[in-house]
Amino acid sequence: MSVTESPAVAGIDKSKLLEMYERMVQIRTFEDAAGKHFADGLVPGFVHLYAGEEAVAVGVCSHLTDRDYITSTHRGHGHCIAKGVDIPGMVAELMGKATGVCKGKGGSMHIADVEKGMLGANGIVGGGLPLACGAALTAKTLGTGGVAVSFFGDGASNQGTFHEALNLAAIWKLPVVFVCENNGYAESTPVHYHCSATDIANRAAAYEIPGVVVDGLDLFAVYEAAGEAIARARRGEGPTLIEAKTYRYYGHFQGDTVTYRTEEELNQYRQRDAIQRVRKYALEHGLATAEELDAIDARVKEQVDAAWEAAKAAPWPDPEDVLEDVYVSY
Amino acid sequence: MSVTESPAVAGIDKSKLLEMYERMVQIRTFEDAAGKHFADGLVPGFVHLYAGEEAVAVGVCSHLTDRDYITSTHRGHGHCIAKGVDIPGMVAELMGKATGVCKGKGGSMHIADVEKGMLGANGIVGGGLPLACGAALTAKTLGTGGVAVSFFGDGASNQGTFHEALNLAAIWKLPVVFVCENNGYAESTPVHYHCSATDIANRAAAYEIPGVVVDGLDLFAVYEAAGEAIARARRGEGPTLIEAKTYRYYGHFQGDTVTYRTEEELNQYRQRDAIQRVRKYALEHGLATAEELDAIDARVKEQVDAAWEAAKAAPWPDPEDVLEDVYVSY
Amino acid sequence: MVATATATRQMTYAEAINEAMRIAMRQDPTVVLMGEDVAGGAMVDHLGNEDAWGGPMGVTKGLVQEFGRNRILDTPITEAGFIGAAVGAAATGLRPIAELMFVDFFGCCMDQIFDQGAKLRYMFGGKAKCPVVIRTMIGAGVNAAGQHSGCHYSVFTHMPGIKTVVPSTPADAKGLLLSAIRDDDLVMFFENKVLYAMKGEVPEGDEGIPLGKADIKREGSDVTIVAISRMVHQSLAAARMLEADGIDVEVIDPRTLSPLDEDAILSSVAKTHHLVIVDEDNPRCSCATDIAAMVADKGFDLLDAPIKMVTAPHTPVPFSPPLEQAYVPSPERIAEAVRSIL
Amino acid sequence: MVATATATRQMTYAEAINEAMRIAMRQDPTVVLMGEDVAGGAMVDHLGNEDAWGGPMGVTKGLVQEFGRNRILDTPITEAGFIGAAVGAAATGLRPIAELMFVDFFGCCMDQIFDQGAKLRYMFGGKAKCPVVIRTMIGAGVNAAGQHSGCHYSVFTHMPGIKTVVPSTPADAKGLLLSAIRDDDLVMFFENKVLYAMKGEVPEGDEGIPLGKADIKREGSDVTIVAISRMVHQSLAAARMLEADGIDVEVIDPRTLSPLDEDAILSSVAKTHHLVIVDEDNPRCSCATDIAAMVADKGFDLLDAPIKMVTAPHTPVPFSPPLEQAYVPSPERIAEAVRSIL
Ligand SMILES: Cc1ncc(C[n+]2csc(CCOP(=O)(O)OP(=O)(O)O)c2C)c(N)n1
Ligand SMILES: Cc1ncc(C[n+]2csc(CCOP(=O)(O)OP(=O)(O)O)c2C)c(N)n1
Ligand SMILES: [Mg+2]
Ligand SMILES: [Mg+2]
Repeated sequence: MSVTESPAVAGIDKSKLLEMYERMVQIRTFEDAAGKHFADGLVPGFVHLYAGEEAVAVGVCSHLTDRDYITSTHRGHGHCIAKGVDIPGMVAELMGKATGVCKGKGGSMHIADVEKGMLGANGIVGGGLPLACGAALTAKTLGTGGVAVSFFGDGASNQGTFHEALNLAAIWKLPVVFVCENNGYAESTPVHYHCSATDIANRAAAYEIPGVVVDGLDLFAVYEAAGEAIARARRGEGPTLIEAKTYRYYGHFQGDTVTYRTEEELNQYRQRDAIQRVRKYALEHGLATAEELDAIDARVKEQVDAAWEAAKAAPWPDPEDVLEDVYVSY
Repeated sequence: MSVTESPAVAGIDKSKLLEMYERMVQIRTFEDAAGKHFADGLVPGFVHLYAGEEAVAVGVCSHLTDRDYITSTHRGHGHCIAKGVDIPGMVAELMGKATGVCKGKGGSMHIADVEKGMLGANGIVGGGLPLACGAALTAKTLGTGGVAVSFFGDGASNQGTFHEALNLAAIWKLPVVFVCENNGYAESTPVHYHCSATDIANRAAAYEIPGVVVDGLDLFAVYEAAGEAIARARRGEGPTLIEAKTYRYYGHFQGDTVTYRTEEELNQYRQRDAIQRVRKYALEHGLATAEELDAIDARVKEQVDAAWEAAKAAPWPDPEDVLEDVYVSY
Repeated sequence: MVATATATRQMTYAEAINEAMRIAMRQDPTVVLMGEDVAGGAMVDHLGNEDAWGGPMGVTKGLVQEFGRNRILDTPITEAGFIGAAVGAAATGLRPIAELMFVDFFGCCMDQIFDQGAKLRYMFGGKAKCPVVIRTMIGAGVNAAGQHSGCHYSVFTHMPGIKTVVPSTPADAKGLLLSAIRDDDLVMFFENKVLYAMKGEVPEGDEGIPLGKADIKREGSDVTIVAISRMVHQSLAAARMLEADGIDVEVIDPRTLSPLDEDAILSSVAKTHHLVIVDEDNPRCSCATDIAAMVADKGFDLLDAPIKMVTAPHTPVPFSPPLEQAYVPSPERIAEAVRSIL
Repeated sequence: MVATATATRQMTYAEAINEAMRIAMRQDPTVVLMGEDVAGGAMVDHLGNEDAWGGPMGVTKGLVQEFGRNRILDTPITEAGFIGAAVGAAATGLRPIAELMFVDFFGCCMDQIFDQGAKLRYMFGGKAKCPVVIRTMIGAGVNAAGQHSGCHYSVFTHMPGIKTVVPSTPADAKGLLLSAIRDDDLVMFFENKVLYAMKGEVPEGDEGIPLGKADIKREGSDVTIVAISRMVHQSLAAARMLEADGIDVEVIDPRTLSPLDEDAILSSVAKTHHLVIVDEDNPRCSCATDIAAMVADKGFDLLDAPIKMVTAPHTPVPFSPPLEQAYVPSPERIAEAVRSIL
């Protein structure tokens, strides 16, 4: 579904649209700031930025509430924001401050907030898919009505856990949705080399579950496909595999020289920028004025800047805290 | 392809047919004897019998020579015999004698003979598939012209290694053939419960490689499908997934009470016994007389009985041998 | 440990484990059991829920009849998948018991155990928990050969975030499993397959045995033997042999390896001044070396002699009966080690 | 170890590793390298073979240009798949080097390492071999957090059939890797990511350093420190601090943990009568406890004081800089441990 053709999208009214727009802008702004502050030396460790892929996290998570769970990846900031994790707490976590959502113990690759249904970014490629089956099993067993969504990359689709989780979810009819974010690369390795499936969504057939390819740069397309899959899961009809074709603007991690792809390729994707498309759609359909949208951009910018200032001023964890939080009791 | 309709099968002349028949009878006779001697207490440990599935191992391995490799499973005796592993050495191995092919160190679940291209029965379900990719990589890298075949069960088709091996073989176009022996059960769990794919062969599509279902009780059907897949692999066109629908006559392991399936089901399969079908075919097509076939049966019986007698008389390993063979040097 | 006022009955180690699960599942509806064939055949039409396998060793037999298919979950052969699912379920409100059929299969699912389940609480800054029990079979002795006979609790004891439990008697199996299921952390529960048929007095009721408390299986004054799992029985046999020589052996069963009851071990060594550790696991970086090193640090001045370790050799487990017998520490080898330091 | 008559040049630890692979691959056409991004972008059209990544840390950079895509094999993210393939290839005639990017990922492929590769020779009665090298990154120090900072060589040292190598200098890295590649057994080669940029004199030529031979990194008479990988440098720093107090420290680098050069350690303790072990791995069932236990058994009479172990705590690796600093053994903590037993 391309933006200009797309008719009013079912279930998205003005306030929903602006809310989703704001989430996308939050992610972009958060990631641009993280990239900048990484370069400044404020963010230690490995950082993988999600800029460019915002439509996927937001299109999916806009269907979820706190009783629903997600699992995420090393490239997890976008999922966190889309699932409602506190932005100042995330920034502090990136810096390793005591005020971080994980008290500085996790960092970029392990941001989590179980209360919000966010089961963690994950440093293990493919690590999250079985966990999502478990969260879905809880929902099913306790009858909470919740669902679980597992985000993972094209690279992760070759891990054994992909296969095991999809089969398990299929035979147990678990309320889970698997969302493959195919951004064309696993580190420096292109998907056409590492993956034997032209469309990863086709792998759904191996489990006799629905598989759907969507344009991951089109918020509405993602929103619709995810809506259907999540509704199906809530109805007890089992899992769906969604492949969202998307792109990352930054390198694999901060510090990557990105020699493996061309500027032209990047620019082609920037032309189709997901946020700009939502903006254009909102304007064209009279759902918002440029002023309204600019005000959101400005508010988000302020929010993110303030989060950085607060995090800079926040205390470091006490070195002795290294020994805490391993066990509930020991 | 059903036996009575089947025309003369390409490439199978009388001597080939009798050779294959003999192999199948060897496997059946070996397994019946192993079951009996397990009950007698001569065989310690876990024993999983292959009786009923003979057409698969023989139909596939009849295309292979010593430069070709196979990987096998916990239910490995049939694969060993089909690949030419020494029967007296196998019997001695089952008993744990020093004269066993693995000097008594491996037992039923680890019979191997790398010289014969037999890379081992395997106690880990799904453990063999990556190994077969490696053997195929050797063949490809060194240009030996060899292929690798990996046998595994319906239960194994849900392991992550299945997925990883098939993807890897597909993208590297490895000369490997994956043969799924779908005997309807993984231990006590039926395939329709544990596996989300109605036909496991359909999973080939996820890797964009050919997937073929064959009647695993029909030697000629297996022989033909395997021949094509192996030829394709030798031509450098990459892997194939074959699913052979078959059945095991004994329980999962010796000692299994087999409550999870009915006598009727077993009897239905016995009606379609693979060896009897070959026998019938040979007689109907005038490729052998009953006397010739009976002579083979008798010769094999003698061979297996002699192997047991020899193994009973053979020495135990020296207890100090426990420390040997861990490393080449240490 | 002798149960105080509680009534007891004879039952096997396997039955005691079954009973502990039954009690825990009756008391807490969030406890579920999953694993390969844990019901077993329960999904076969002609059986319905009746007469299911209950696992290849029958340890979970009967549970599906009582608790139904929604709580006794047969899984495909997909260790990373279902152990990971158990971890994810534990983080979101269930208390799963997951059965890893043989510990030797840990290589198929270790990431979900040590990298996901065990680290989740720490990486999330203490704001999550993972109350999952992974039951698994260990031990040589039934000629199950190289991939079905290992111990390897050392690998899990090494890993932060995991608790490791190694019951040696039916009563310990029941009490420790009850505590493990009620515990809020990830617990690996190691069942020795050779002990399944062993009978012993098991208390009625639902009392747990606390994790982290060793048990003196035999009191003695000349030498301390710390023995793990089945090695408790090999050591008691050695103690009986040594009694004839006038050597009075104390046998300590740590019962849990992480946490380890260091005080119980050090107190015993303070009395006997001699230490032998008996461990069926491979010798390098093992629980034997762990306990030896702990005493060589914290109890050095208590020792009158070198610390001896009696373990399996640095080899995989061989199949053949005479080889496997040579592999497992025997009462004779244990007695010899004791004599060598007295 | 100082190379004797051989010419040397300054190069980094990463360059030394790269050079060892280059030499081995030139000499032996059966040596291949596989792993995620080991070429890296080499299959991208616009690059051809040029300017490929050579892994996220650039350690394998340039190899694809020299050896081509058939010997430098990028893999999908499929650790069980490609490590298993390396094992299968090793059993059938190649000498693969497989790169497991971070050791923390071992949980994704451990079955293929310990249950297939490491046991194959034994289970097959000595009639097979598995000459594979698995190179992997270890170590905290770059805030890579809980799933990218572990050491865990203890887990592999525990396992029969595996050799474990832990070079601490560029020269050792080169010499030990050459020997590892030529070795007929399964070798795990642990590269400390903090050391990649470290420079040192590295001999020209293709001479290997034998596996199983420790190196005395500093001679001394008062106390023996056995230190592993990066901890050699922390210990040398501690030794310099202690020198000011008149304490003369000997630093032994075992260089390989399996096999372990027990004689070198015992000889040193025979001289100093005091032992401290420094290990960045988690403390339980670790190489630290392994070495301590070995000495508490075989060298008990040589000791004048308790054996001290300075290790990481029993926790996952924390992300935040002050926490990670508290996690890794520091020269101060090492010096304190030495003082505590003198
Ligand atoms: C099990 C495992 N293997 C390898 C890595 C190293 N690694 C981190 S991200 C990455 C690429 C992931 O690619 P993809 O799944 O497509 O996600 P993307 O980075 O494109 O979002 C790799 C190889 C890892 N973290 N975990
Ligand atoms: C990794 C692993 N998980 C579980 C087992 C226990 N086990 C042995 S055989 C078996 C069933 C295998 O079923 P299938 O693959 O269909 O082979 P079949 O026995 O039917 O030939 C199981 C669960 C094992 N050996 N390895
Ligand atoms: Mg990607
Ligand atoms: Mg089967």
